[in-house]
Amino acid sequence: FAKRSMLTLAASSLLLAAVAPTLHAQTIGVSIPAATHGWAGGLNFHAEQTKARLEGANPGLKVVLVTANSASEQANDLEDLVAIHRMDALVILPFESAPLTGPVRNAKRRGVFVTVVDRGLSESGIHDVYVAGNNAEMGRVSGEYIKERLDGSGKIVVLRGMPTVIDEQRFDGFMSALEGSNVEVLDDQYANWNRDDGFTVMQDFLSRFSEIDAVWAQDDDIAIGVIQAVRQARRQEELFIVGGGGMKDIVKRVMDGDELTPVDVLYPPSMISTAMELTALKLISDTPIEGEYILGSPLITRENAEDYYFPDSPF
Amino acid sequence: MVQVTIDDASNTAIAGTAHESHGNTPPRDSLLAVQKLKKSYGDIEVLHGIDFALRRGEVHAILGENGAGKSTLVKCLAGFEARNEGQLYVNTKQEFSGADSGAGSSTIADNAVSAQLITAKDWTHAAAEAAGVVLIHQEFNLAEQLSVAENIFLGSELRGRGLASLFLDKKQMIDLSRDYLATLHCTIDPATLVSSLSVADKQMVEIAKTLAKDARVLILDEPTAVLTQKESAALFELIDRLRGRGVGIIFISHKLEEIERIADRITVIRDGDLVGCYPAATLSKDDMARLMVGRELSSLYPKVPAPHESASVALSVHGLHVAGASAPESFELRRGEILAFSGLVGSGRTALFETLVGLRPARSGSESKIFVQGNEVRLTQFADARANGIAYLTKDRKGSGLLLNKGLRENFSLFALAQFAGVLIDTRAEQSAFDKAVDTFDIRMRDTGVVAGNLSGGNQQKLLLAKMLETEPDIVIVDEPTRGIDIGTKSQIYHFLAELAAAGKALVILSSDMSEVIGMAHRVAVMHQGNIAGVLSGNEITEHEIMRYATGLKAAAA
Amino acid sequence: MTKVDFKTAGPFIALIALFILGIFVNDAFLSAGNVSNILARSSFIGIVAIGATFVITTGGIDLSVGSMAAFISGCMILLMNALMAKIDSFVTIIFLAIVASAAIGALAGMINGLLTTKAKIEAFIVTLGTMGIYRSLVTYMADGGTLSLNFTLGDVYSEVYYGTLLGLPYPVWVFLAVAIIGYVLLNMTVFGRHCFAVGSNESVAHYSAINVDRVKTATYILQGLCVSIATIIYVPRLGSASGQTGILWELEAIAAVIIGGTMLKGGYGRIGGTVVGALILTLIGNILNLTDAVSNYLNGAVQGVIVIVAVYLQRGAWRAKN
Amino acid sequence: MTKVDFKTAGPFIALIALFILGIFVNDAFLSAGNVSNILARSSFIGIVAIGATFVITTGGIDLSVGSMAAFISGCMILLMNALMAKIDSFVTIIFLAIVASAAIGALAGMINGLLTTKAKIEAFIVTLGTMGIYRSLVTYMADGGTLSLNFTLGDVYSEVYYGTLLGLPYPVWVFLAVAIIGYVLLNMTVFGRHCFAVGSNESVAHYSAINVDRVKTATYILQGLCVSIATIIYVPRLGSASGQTGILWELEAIAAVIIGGTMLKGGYGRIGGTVVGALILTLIGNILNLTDAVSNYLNGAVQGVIVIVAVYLQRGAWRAKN
Ligand SMILES: Nc1ncnc2c1ncn2[C@@H]1O[C@H](COP(=O)(O)OP(=O)(O)OP(=O)(O)O)[C@@H](O)[C@H]1O
Ligand SMILES: Nc1ncnc2c1ncn2[C@@H]1O[C@H](COP(=O)(O)OP(=O)(O)OP(=O)(O)O)[C@@H](O)[C@H]1O
Ligand SMILES: [Mg+2]
Ligand SMILES: [Mg+2]
Repeated sequence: FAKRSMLTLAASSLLLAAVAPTLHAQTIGVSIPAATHGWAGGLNFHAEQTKARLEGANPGLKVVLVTANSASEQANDLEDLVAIHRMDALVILPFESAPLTGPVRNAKRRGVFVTVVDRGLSESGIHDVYVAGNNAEMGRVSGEYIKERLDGSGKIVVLRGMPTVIDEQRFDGFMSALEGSNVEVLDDQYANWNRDDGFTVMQDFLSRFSEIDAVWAQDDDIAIGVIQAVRQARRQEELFIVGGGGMKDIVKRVMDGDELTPVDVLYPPSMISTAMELTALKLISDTPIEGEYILGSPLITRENAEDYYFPDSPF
Repeated sequence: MVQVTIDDASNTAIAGTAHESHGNTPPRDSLLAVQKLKKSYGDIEVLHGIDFALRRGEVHAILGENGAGKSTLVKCLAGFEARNEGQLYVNTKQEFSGADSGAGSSTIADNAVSAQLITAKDWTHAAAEAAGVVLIHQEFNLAEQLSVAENIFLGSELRGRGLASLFLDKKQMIDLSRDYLATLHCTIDPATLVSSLSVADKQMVEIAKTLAKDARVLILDEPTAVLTQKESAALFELIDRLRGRGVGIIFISHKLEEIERIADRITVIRDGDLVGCYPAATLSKDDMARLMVGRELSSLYPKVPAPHESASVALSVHGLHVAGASAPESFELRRGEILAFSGLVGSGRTALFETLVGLRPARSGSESKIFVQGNEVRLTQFADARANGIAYLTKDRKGSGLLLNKGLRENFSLFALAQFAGVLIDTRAEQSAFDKAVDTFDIRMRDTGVVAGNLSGGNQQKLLLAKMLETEPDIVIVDEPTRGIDIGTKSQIYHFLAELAAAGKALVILSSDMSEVIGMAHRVAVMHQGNIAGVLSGNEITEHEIMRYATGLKAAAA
Repeated sequence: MTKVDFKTAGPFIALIALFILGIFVNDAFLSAGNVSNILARSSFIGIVAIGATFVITTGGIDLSVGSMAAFISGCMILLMNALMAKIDSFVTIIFLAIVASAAIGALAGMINGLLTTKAKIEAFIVTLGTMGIYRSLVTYMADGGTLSLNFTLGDVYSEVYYGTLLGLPYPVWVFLAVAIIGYVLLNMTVFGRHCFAVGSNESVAHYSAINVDRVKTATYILQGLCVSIATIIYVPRLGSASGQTGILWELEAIAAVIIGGTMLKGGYGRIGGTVVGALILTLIGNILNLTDAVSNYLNGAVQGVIVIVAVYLQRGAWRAKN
Repeated sequence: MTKVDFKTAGPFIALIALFILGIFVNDAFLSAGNVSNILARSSFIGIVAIGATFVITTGGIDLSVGSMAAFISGCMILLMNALMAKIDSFVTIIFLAIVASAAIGALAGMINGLLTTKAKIEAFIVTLGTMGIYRSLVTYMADGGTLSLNFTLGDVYSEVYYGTLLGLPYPVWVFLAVAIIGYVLLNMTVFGRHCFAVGSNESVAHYSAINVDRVKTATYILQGLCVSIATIIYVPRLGSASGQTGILWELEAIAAVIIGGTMLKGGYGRIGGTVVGALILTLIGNILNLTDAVSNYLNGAVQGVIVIVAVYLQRGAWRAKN
């Protein structure tokens, strides 16, 4: 984690100090999923902020931000970034890995510098920079916390996202952490990274299981719904909830020492800023920054919560 | 050879079924015949055992009151409805191939029925059509969004030859359609969409459709109800020609003079029972009416005394400019007066009054003054007309008059609904008003639970009348009010309208039925090409005078 | 007589079959908590679907209800948060928000209605368009994130969702009230008759002195009001709104209406059936959550099959009548 | 004469207006690359929408096309990956996959058709159900993740999307071919005529000895085939399938059809219009990418407004005719 923060710092300071006039305008295309749920909303927010900051500091730099509602729409966006905006570099957080591998490769073949964020492409060697969130790690950290907190035995329920690779990776990571313990997963259901579905699914879990020791909600939006359902059933005393992402509302609860949500697991949407800054750095200063930057998923506890609390962010 | 198919129950029934009365046994030259035909809808039996036979080359009229079961009978004959009981024989193929078969091995052959007996299940409309039996429905059976030519060939489209057989031969279909229409002296363009045709033209398309089918048996269910005399004449010309070629024609009409003119034999049914089958020559119009109604009729047109000179003006129209008409129109109507509007089809009667009552926008920019009972009113919506005591009865009962898939009571009260409603609809008041109207207008149905579309055509018309008159309007405008209504009921309706006039209401009758116009009206306005060509009154009201104005031979003295 | 009963009973039979399935699948199904959850949950879709019954009966369609709900939620939350600074009484604030919600709902419905009737654009396109518009607006209002209701206010308001009367949650009572009003309006008033007439044949309606455009517009306004009512009980549940709020409600609402026996082509509508339809849809989801007999991946498939079978059973019964 | 032109020209006018807007917004809009991108992209929705034109003309609706596309993609990928072990020739493998795709598409369409016509369940419910079913199945097949086409094979197959003929990408040619065949079928054959008749008035069609059920089922099969064709050119583009593939295609396809002038209530269908409708929808997305004048959050709103305005212009022109 140290490597990551330092790099961000270095990048930012460099850019803010960038005075060297660029000879020709450079364009960075940023392609991300549309703000269709909390985390993606945070992603969009950080992307917008970083775009403003980068463009403000570097008059020769143009950042084109496009958002997509599906993989094929994102493939369209890539085509447009190449054909219309003639981008020099691409920062992409793929909607899904596999379907965007081909389209990103096509962009790459046209000489575009490629930074991939969060979801790695299914083919190696395409990206120049990979700023990786680590979904498996996120699941593992969550699982380990629950296992420890329950002293290795107990009954839990799991609320998952949508049936996608990200969800699979998180879930597998989580389950591997529980392996060998006596923690029993009573059932898992999809809650579509959505508050309402989190609420509904949790209501049904609560009707169905008279004994639940912990809930893994995987995502803070889902966690919000779960909290309400648990409160409604007045079963706050018997269980705790682990969400994921680092939504400000949840981090605040952790900070305030809420027993229901003792911790959160970070999966920062601000990773897009890191990626954009690295890419800008590459374009402007030609610093050699190829490689992979793996972000960790630290546990947010009451002690360190303040470091992760950003009240102005929409997420 | 004779092919015999016998349905379950019929074996014994057939032996010795020779129905001697009125010579109705299926004889050797029968194209199509039924014996003891029964038909029920749900639990309600509508036909109680009808015998009927159609000979080759005859025009066989079916006569009966509204709801007697005429349409039901012909639908069974043409395979559109499956009969519940009875035998049906067809013989079209042999007839036309000229082969008159002799004895077969079955008892049926011994009965000298050289026809094929077909089970109810097998007699689908497709089978019937394949056997050359073609029915023109009383209600239109056209796809509105398709063109005339497309409708004429619907289901039997022509295709090209060779490779082109994959594709429609549109040109030929259009050409042939034009020919068929020409046979009927009808000049509509085959490429027109049916939805934009007048009802009369739609009927002509229906008739043209049969020409494309090369019918051996042609069944016409009230084809002339929506036609003018001229168009009817063209139809009769066609019928004569087909009869000459050996085609058997079943003809249903409530216009007795037409039956007198065209029929060879007449079968009369009353309430689903056979009254008898008679050679047309032996019956006068009065006989016909008596046979179908079952009693003596009073005079058809009641005498309505003309309103007194001093009767106040109920409706006064100044400068009403109909969209599409060349000049604005003005006229007056007094209380107690019956004013008829006559003219050829498309002469603009409907357009004039629909514009007046707010159903259609007037020509943009035109200003009109309308006075109802002396007060100036603005009728921008039909609801304004209703509020001012005006009712208008549409001539298109199926398209604009009734909700065919809704119940009778709901249909009846739709126009006058506010009368039955405070906050909520008082269904009891609604029901009793409906019961009363059923009585007044003699609406006949076997089952009050049916939807309006299942009423017989004439009874639909009566229901529509009841619906529009429920508001007790002071000014009643009726467009083709007796279309498809039997002679007995017609007389009832005329008496009813006469009573309204006698009670001081003002009446406008838009009608293509000349005798109705002459019989009922105090004054007749004749329209020609969108405007009133002349107004006749008293002794001037003759068919000759009306036609001279209608055809433009005579114009209003300017 | 029995035949008529069959027709009306169609959706009920499907509902009862599902109910039995639920009992069979898990004992907890019949627990008071679960039953009350199901009822409270179905109230959102149910209330929206009652509005949709009017629109569909009149021959229209409204695809914008889900995003309209999101938009109204967003507006309510922004308004309430803003009023917190100015007004002390929470009840007053909530009351004002409810009034605003109804006004926005009616207005949004009116826009749909006028675009359909006056601009003569097909309802499908109009409401597909406004669906995108409202969803975008709420995303914009929330800066891509989530709008959250002020915490203290939320605690007070949450009573509207979580409170109970005679053992039943308030949303259920609201649902019941809307259903009864909807039933009366559709079946016992002049307006309801006019809806049937317009949906059945516009030209006949026109020739019966019915103002067709006005009736149609009114159904969209009603739909907007229903969405607003649903929103008023939705907001206190989680106290937040985002671009995700109310997603796919339009399909669920239309499905509830059709499952209930209303015809998509218009002219035939049944409020009672719609209520049952909404319950059926909620039940399916609930039952799937109560069992792990079905792979999670196949939830959607099971849902699809049940909906088709439920409607088949019902229409089958219905056909037996004719 | 001019009036008739107006009617037909409606969608074209909207298209041209958008085109001019595009040029105005960004010079690069007219570049060969961009134009060919737009054409290739619109081919998916366009091909699906041509099938939908038949279904809608006949008075039906198919909501399952998007998830059917996902399902067919999934099947194709699984099949091709499996065949890799057995067959050497890539071309043979691809050919077999295409045949399988067409078969599955036709079968899926037939199921929709038979459930609609034989089981007499409303098309909206049937296809809402199968929509859930196919989407679930593909999720299940992918174990919740993504099915990816074998890499080497994908490279060969990708030629089908990225290759060009006479400067135009193959998908454009396929689109053109499907459009022409669709046009001929709908306007010049007995089958097309019967589609119009059934959509216009089922009972009239029935009494004209048209087998209504067969015509309807055939349109769903055609729709299935169109989805299959779209899939055949979609798979090489993205080389994968998941539960998210083809999401919302149904709405886009129906929107393209209606924008093109076909009536949702049936009886009136126009293939040419549908093609233009698909182009309009793609253009809107493209133009939004040309500029950052509009906040990304508001993309949906702009899309909604443009669709409504486009149809208004078109229907307005159409109304001027009467
Ligand atoms: N589909 C149906 N369901 C129930 N009853 C029906 C149906 N069709 C017709 N009827 C009833 O059958 C009876 C006979 O109707 P039919 O249409 O044969 O009369 P009609 O002699 O043709 O009368 P009109 O002269 O008025 O056309 C009527 O009472 C009618 O209400
Ligand atoms: N919807 C329409 N669009 C264009 N022209 C119309 C329309 N309806 C009627 N017309 C024209 O207006 C004129 C008057 O038609 P209208 O139906 O009023 O005639 P009519 O005398 O009432 O005919 P009928 O004898 O059939 O009742 C006709 O020339 C007709 O072609
Ligand atoms: Mg009749
Ligand atoms: Mg007239």
